[in-house]
Amino acid sequence: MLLDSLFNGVAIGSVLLVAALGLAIVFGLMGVINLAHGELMMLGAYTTYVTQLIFKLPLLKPYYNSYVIVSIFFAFIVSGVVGILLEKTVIRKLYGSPLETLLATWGVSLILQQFVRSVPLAYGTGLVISLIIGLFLPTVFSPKVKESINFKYVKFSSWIFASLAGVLSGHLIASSVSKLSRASARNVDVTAPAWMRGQVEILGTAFPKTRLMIIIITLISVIAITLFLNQSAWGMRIRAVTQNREMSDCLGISTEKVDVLTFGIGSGLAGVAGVAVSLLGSVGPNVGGNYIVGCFMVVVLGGVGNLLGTIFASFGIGIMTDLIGAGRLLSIWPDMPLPLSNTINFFATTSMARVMIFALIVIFLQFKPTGLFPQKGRMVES
Amino acid sequence: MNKNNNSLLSLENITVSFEGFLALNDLNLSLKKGELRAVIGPNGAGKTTFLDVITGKVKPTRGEVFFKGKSLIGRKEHKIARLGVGRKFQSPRVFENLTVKENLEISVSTPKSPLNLINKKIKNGQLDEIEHLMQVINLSKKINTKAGALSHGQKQWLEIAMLLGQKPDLMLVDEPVAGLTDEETDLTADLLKSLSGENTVVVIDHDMEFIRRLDSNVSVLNQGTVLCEGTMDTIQNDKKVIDVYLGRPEE
Amino acid sequence: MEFKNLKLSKKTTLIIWVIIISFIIAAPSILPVFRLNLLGRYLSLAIVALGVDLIWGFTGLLSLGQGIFFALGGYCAAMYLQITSSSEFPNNIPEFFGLYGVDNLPFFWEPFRSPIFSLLAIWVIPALVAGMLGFLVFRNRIKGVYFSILTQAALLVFFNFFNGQQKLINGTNGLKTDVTQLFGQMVGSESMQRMFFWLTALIVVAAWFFSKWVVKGRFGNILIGIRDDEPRVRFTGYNPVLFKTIIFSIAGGLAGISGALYTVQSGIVSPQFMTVPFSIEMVIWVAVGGRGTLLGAILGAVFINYAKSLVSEALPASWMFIQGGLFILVVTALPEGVLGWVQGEGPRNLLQRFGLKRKIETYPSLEIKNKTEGLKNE
Amino acid sequence: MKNLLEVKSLNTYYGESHILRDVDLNLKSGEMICLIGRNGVGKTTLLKSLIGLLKAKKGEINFFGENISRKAPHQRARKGMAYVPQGREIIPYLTVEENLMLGMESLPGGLSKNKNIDSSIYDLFPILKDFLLRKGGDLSGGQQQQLAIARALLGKPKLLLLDEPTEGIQPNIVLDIENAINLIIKETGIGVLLVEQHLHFVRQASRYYAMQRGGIVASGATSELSQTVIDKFLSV
Repeated sequence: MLLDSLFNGVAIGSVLLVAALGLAIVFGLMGVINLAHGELMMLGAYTTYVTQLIFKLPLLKPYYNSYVIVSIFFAFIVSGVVGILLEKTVIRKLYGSPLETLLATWGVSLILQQFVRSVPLAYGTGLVISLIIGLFLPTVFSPKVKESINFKYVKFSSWIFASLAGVLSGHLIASSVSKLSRASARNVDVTAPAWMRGQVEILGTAFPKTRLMIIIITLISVIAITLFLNQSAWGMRIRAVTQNREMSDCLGISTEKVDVLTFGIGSGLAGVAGVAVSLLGSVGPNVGGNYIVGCFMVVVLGGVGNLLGTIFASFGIGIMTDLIGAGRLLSIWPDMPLPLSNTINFFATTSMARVMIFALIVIFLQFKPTGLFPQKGRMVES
Repeated sequence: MNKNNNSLLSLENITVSFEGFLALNDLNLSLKKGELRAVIGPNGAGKTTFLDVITGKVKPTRGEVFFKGKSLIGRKEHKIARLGVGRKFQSPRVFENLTVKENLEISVSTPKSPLNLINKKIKNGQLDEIEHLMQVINLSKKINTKAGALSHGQKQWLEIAMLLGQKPDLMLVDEPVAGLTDEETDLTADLLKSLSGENTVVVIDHDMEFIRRLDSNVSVLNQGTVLCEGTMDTIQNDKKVIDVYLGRPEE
Repeated sequence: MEFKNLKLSKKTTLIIWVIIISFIIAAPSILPVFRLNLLGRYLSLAIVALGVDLIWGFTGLLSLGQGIFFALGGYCAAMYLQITSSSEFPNNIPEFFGLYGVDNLPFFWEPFRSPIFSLLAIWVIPALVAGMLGFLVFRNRIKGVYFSILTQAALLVFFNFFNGQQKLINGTNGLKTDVTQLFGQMVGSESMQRMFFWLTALIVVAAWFFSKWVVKGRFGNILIGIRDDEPRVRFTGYNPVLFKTIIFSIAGGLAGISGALYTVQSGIVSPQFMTVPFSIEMVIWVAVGGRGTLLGAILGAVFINYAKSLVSEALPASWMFIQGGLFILVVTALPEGVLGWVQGEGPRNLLQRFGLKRKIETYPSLEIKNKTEGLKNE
Repeated sequence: MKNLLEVKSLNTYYGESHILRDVDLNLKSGEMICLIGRNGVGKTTLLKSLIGLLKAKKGEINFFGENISRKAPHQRARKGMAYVPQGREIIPYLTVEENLMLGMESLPGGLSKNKNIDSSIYDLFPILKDFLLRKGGDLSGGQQQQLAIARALLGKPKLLLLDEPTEGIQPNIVLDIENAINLIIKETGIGVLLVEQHLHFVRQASRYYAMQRGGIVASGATSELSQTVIDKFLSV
């Protein structure tokens, strides 16, 4: 019983965590709230769908079972690249004005939503492919080439190549997978491969495998991001820039590159969250919107700039949602006084649980306005 | 309690620690009514933190601040301001989107409740006060100019006028001559000097020429504590001060 | 936040008003009923936009939750209409209660039998809710994006709450008003709608005068002071929490009135009024019109909504693209909105503006201090 | 011998305040020069303009004969400028080791290709070796100063900008730092631009520039630094 509740809470919490992780990293490290985060998740979810269909092609059919794993990588790259584009075109101009960033990213989220409605997924995929090539091709050249005056021609021609590749691949996908060749505003469904369906029994309780899979995805994401930030050279650069932007610049770190990378990783994590979300229900243009406010609550409750805060807040909210929303308190304590049990019954739906949790968060903020784990010392200076 | 009764302001054993770093370390300082006091010290000596503690922006880890016999610890910034502590910031902080007159209106208006401000016209006496202040700072012609369009020196003076308009018993002035020309610096020194006597003024600055011109008692802060106090001449010959500013005497 | 505060010159204001008023007077005779009704709705949205301008344009508080107060006003109006028109239904209570087996009017709806109470409730209740929410948030010096996302979370919470409560407020279905009666006439009737159009136009003008009065004198200057340099206001002896709470409450009240007028003209109030996109749109009306100008809020609300309905009819799919693009364009290229642009040196600097030049921060260290202060206080 | 650094009529504003007024200055490799002047005359602003944290409004900064006044700080760092700011600016939540590694970011290939800290740095500052795994922010002021200098040196700079390296530091560490810097100049022949108040240290520079109100008002060999000059520009 208790285990059941705990599992459910952890399952809800891990969806929240994987969804909020990217948002919290970008907010914590760069001070930017990205309202298009939900739509980056949506892109991740659609990537899963597209990957699934492509793996149904005869050539890839034998590997169909592994498509979920592959789509995690794809989703990370797709959302990450769109995020990088977003940083380079919009966000960069608005550092230091967080409210303006909020509004601009909302505009981006509208465009992305309408994009998946009006553009056939095959050509959308093609566009993303050309973005990936266009952004990354120029970076493979040696520094010598980069510094030469003619580099802009190199850039230009790689974009031409990228667009060609995009159009071709879009056309290829459209002609081989008919479901992707037409635009549609309708929701689509991702079906889990056979090995992920059904339940596992642990300690006498049955747990759905998809939920377990999501917990694993979350766990891997958290571990990967922690390792990246703490062990890699770029992780060190990111941490340095966050803690002392000016000095990092003076030490030779290109803060511009760090910003792009940080935003790209945060966005990529949104894509991974999208894979998780696609396993839970149908995928539509609005799928991200359903999760984004939950993410905000996590960020507000967890405090800025601390992964631990995000983790605690996610699981805290997850467990609370389950306790309140499923009316579990009543089954744990059956003989509680009537007025109390009436109140609990009143809040015993998922949406009413949100109401209750919001009230609790507002009360909590009266005592700790900076969240569970406030960042100590120097704030993010961007 | 070791409270000096004829002092307007006294700081007793103030310690401020930011995550283990001691910004102020057992600082003691007291001011008589009507006194002009200059505070100097090397960078990082804790001068601005010292003002932050008095105005309620920073809560000290230890120690007491008494102003007119009342403790200031734990009071909100606006309450301390209403008690009669006015502050001028390091770089001039005037409301750039408001005109000179509107800036001054904000400072002279009392009572400072929303209801009073939205309901009532400004009192005639307060208008006269504004008129007077604009003459003092020589901005009568710019009455309807946005403060953002003033020159740096004019902004510094507008902020000093705003400070005066609050009619504080204690004026805390942080680097009033930063970025001013020599001439403006001298005028500012004279202005501040003329204010003391009636007002109690604390001036923080780096510019020694300026401090000398103030011709007042000087407190030297170093590493969060008062190193020495006295007239400019005493200070200049104090061995500890020379050490701080010049390093150890040459072997 | 850095932006210039513009005061529209008397002449510009007058010209714009003459255009607006002559258009309003002419509208009933030139527009077909359907369009007139739309125009009436958009005019009512101008009132909530005025509130957004007060809190965002003047005070720097970006609320993404004005839909809460808008909907509350709408619910108050709709419930009054339903109760007064419920004589033919069982138990003399609105019809929908019967569907969920509710026999008695829930106690909190009881006062809505009184027209005077209802008329007051339309703006007092949203104002109170806004005031309470605002006070709890401002008291802890929560501001900037934190404030914005908290208001957005609050919006979603209210949405969930209203969506889930069938027995009390008819949940997802909302409350209809077009089949109710007022003064013996159907609210949805043409003559009644014409009347509401005039009423809305009148209230828009009144709300503008009221907002103008609020921001005109010293009170308004303090709001601008809070927006530009809140600590400085505090050190001058003012308590920003009070000012912010009051202005947020005023904006809530305006939103309530706006919601009520919108409801009677659209014929229904439902939790849809509390969706996230709608509340953010309110902000963009103001941004496009020109924040801190009041008139810009009115123009922005009316024109964008009109454009929206025209574009949506012609090319249904493209409105989202246009709107999204508008958000990005206004924020990056026209931070002072259309009115600000016209009033300022916009037309001359057209090209330069599209070069997206960044303003130089005047006192970087000071601005960073301000920005971080909200998060760092203890 | 050609100048390593050549500054021509540099003007810098901070907001609207005109801080640096027509500053001219030059420095050769293997030379240590010292900027003197009271607090607030613009010495730190000058160093910040040289490394690029503040953009100069007018004037030229020539480094190896190339005008770098439009380059970003990280580009200047990669060209061989290292900056030890006032207040040290250690990255507080990074370990001492990580802080040191960041110093190598300005080498060709950056952090990714340079992972091993040159152990000769511990000969200069032995104390660092004991604290490698501590957080930079937990060190004392003097230790942080040594860390900041060590970090700057690991990038093998051609020019070292030092802003008040002895400020607020106990005397024995001041001596260590002085010795270390003298040794570096002798061994590697780099140029050092020093901002300093402590006379003892000032005297070890070959030349001085005195600043007042944002401009250079006097310069010459430190051996000729007379008591009148000191009184005029330095003492209380």
